[in-house]
Amino acid sequence: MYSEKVMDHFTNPRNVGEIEDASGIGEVGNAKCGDIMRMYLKIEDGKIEDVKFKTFGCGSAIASSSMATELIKGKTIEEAMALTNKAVAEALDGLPPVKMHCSVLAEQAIKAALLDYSKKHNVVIPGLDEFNFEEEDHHSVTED
Amino acid sequence: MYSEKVMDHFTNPRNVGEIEDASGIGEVGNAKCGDIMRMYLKIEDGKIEDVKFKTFGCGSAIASSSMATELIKGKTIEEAMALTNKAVAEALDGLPPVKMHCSVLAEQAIKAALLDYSKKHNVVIPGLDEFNFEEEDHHSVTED
Amino acid sequence: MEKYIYMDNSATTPVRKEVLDEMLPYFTEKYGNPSSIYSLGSASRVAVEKAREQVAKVLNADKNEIFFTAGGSESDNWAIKGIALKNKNKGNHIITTKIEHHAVLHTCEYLEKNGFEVTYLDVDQDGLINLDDLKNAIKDETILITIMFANNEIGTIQPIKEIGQIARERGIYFHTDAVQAVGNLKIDVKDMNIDLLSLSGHKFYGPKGVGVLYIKKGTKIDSLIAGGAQERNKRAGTENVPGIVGLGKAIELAYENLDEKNEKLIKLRDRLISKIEENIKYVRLNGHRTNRLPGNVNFCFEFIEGESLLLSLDMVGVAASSGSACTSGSLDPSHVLLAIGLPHEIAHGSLRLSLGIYNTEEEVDYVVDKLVEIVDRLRKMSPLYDKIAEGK
Amino acid sequence: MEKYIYMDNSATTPVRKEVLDEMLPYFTEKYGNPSSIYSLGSASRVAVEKAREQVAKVLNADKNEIFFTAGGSESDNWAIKGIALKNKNKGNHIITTKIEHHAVLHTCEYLEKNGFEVTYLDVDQDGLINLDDLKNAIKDETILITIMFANNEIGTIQPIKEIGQIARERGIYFHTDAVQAVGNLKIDVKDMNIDLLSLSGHKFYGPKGVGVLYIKKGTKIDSLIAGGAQERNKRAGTENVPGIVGLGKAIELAYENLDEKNEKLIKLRDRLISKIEENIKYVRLNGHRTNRLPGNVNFCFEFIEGESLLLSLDMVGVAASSGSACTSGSLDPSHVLLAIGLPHEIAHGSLRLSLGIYNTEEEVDYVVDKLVEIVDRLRKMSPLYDKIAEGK
Ligand SMILES: Cc1ncc(COP(=O)(O)O)c(C=O)c1O
Ligand SMILES: Cc1ncc(COP(=O)(O)O)c(C=O)c1O
Repeated sequence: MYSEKVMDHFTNPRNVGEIEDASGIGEVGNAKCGDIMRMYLKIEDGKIEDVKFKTFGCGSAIASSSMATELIKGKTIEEAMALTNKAVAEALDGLPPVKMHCSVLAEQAIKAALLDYSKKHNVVIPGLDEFNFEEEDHHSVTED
Repeated sequence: MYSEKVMDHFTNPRNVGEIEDASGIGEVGNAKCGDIMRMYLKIEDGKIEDVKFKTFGCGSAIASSSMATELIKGKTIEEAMALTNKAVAEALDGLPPVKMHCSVLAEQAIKAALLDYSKKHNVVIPGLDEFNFEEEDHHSVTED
Repeated sequence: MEKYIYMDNSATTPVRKEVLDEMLPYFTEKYGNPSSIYSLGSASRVAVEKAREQVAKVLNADKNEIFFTAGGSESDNWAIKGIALKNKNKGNHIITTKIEHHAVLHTCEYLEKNGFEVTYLDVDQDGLINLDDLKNAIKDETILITIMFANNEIGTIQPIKEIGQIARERGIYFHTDAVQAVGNLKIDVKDMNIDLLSLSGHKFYGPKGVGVLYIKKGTKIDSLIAGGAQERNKRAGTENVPGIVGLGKAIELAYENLDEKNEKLIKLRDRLISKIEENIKYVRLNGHRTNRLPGNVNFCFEFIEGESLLLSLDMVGVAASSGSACTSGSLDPSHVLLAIGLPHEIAHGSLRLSLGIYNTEEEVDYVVDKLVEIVDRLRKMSPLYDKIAEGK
Repeated sequence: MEKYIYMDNSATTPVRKEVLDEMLPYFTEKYGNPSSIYSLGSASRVAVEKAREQVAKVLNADKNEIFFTAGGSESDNWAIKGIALKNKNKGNHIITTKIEHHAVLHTCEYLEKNGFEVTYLDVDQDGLINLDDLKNAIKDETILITIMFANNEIGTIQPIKEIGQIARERGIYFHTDAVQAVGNLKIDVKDMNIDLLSLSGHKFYGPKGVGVLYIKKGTKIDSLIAGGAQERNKRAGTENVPGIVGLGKAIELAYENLDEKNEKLIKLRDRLISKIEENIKYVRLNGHRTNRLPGNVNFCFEFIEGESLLLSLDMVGVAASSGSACTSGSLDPSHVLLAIGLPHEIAHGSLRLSLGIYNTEEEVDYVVDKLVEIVDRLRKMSPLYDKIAEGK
């Protein structure tokens, strides 16, 4: 069902935890739907110096969180903004169709954390305003 | 499906053939329904001295013919008249429900031959008049 | 009886050893439920998907168009009821033939009782439908044409590609019961314009109780068995993993060297046909002489009845059938033989010998020898024959 | 991973060796079609009838009331659609519960789209229906009550005999999905007033893809699969002979020393329950504490999600499930857990460990040890838990 990469990031998730004095924190999803991701960013000079996450969710939610943090760690804000859910899924060697929303959550969690940072620090991040945090209702996903 | 008795009478049918100068001949069934029985009787002094049959039909039709001839050979007309289809079936250790009509045919073939005899020789055989040669439509037999 | 000669391969076939070997681990070791996410479940999932690909490849279909069922009858019922009920807003008319298997006929009759109208096409003396009849039968309300690929009794093969084309042009779904064809004939659902196709594992040396319904992508169809999300939400029930694995392997094997095998089979078949015709009088070959299943031989022997023929053959170690196996408990003569125009009394005396990969020339010759004796014996017992024998 | 611990026996079970041994000859040697009249066919017929008797004996039914199907889902669909469609002139109302298997629920939903009305009874926090609710739900139009014997997720056993009595008194057909009960609980269809009962071979160490529908003599029901005259004209399709033979043997074995086996199983189950409750905080046992299937354990672990629990267990060699196996691809939490009143977020964190005849005390202890570690690890990762851990 899951790729080896997914299983690896699920079993040994990178960057689990919290950042005490985070520059920005974002939380998306809700427990009712079975997944919540919280992302902590430490940003210095427009660069993501550190990133941590906490996730309640299925295997692919945890793996997506882990992979997403790896993909933006040490990158610039612009680079982090450019991270798409597809890129997360691809880096994990793919996710089952019903689980694609997990990668969407990961993308959103990063953007939510960046939004928090931009508000707290009065920084304008291009592209953030357009971003739509309303995820399409993944409960209506059917296979055919 | 069939008892050993049925298979025995099918494989080695008794009294197959014709009687040249038969006292009475009876034929029942029709080819459309898949079975025809023709019964030849040689009657002397009110006794069935000889009996032969020819049958077009399934295994149980042939076995029923064979068994019926055995059961009346050497018997009196009254005894032959008393032979029921149930007795034929029982003597064969039973027939499958869908095949019971074969034993009915055998009973009828004997009675038809006796009727022929009674007409040709002007003998009154009690009970023959009441006998109904219209077989119930066995094509509507269903299992349940 | 020294040996047993099985010539009823259209009724069912033994499971090939290679097939059983593939199945075995899935009973006791790899028994996981394919819906389970742990490794034991995934192993079953992988096996089911491999079988799906094996079937798809043979039919030239996409693997997502292959749905596993419990056999040919379920596939037929599902196809016909599923299309009819889902598309009843578009129309209530179905076209089929008089010579379909009962799984199709009885399903159509059931729908007739429930507001649908069904046209049963005639066939000619060889068992072939007439394409003009088909065209003429189509109405605005026609939503489904269901015509079998090859007949189980007389072996006649229908012009499937042409039927499919007619259906496709008129936007009507086309289902074909290919239970007898799969394993024996080349099938290309795309080229032949087939929307739905039924097949059954036990007809080509796979296991009993497992089949397939091919459903072309985009086809609107109700489920017959609702429940869990198995088979892409279209056919519920824990997958019969060993059965599915066996069907996959069996269909793959069946299409290896198909031409070669068929060449051999057709030679055997034609040998059997000509030897019977040469050695026994008053016989009639049923079905088309050449356009028939490679292993199918079906004769009527006048003046005798089929069951007594079968019993007699069984006594000398030969397994054959009369009418179709499914109805051998029945007293009515085969609807197929009546449809090709045989009178009742002759239709009662039919014999089907269906050859398979294990049959040999020696067996064919033995069967003919025995048939000569048996037919002679039964005819001597028959009140219909003496008139003929006497030259009347 | 040294060993693999299978604790998902409610999803499916391995085929027992004794069962497979009985099945094997019917694949390759005794492969005859049971409808065929020759000896090879009769051998299959005899085997099928023997299995029918084995099933009848366990249920206290007559052998003519046992009909073989392709599994629990087909049996459920057949029972419900077959009764509804055949008796629609008498009424269009069906009563069921909110915690049925999807094979029942989706079939009921399908009928709702086609003119039937369905009442879905609530259950209490233990998963039990209320008999007064049932009585109150009955109307003049009620033709069928379908209530499961024991729940596949939480194991709760319904008061079947009382339900049957209510149905019988009102002249309403009573069907029970006993897929999880058969093999584990004593069942007497006569004493329990059951008119129709579904069971599935692979839940009690028999093969997948074969099941039974018990239909009380005289019950008016349409066929789901029409065609050949198999199963007394009620369920068409060449019989899955090896599967049927396997089911017969498996059910016979399951009811040998049932009390003894259950005593052992219940001891294991209760050990597992108490050890989890002793060693892990914030857990909730789902289902009735005592009136439950002997092998069923179902817990919610707060603050974590079920699938990640399953994956983690798989990594340490333990097979378990969350929700029902059939829906493990789904994103919605179990309808059963919602029906017993759990909020969505807790329902997402459920784990079912279903014990079977091969599980041991050592395995139970190992699983608890591993669970402690895994739950701890996942909770540390959970954004819901830190608030709790901080005492908020
Ligand atoms: C209660 C219940 N009903 C029905 C089914 C369906 O049975 P099957 O998967 O054999 O079709 C199952 C198991 O999957 C079940 O647990
Ligand atoms: C043409 C045809 N259709 C359907 C079937 C039914 O297949 P099954 O017996 O596998 O259900 C058969 C064989 O019995 C058949 O020959």
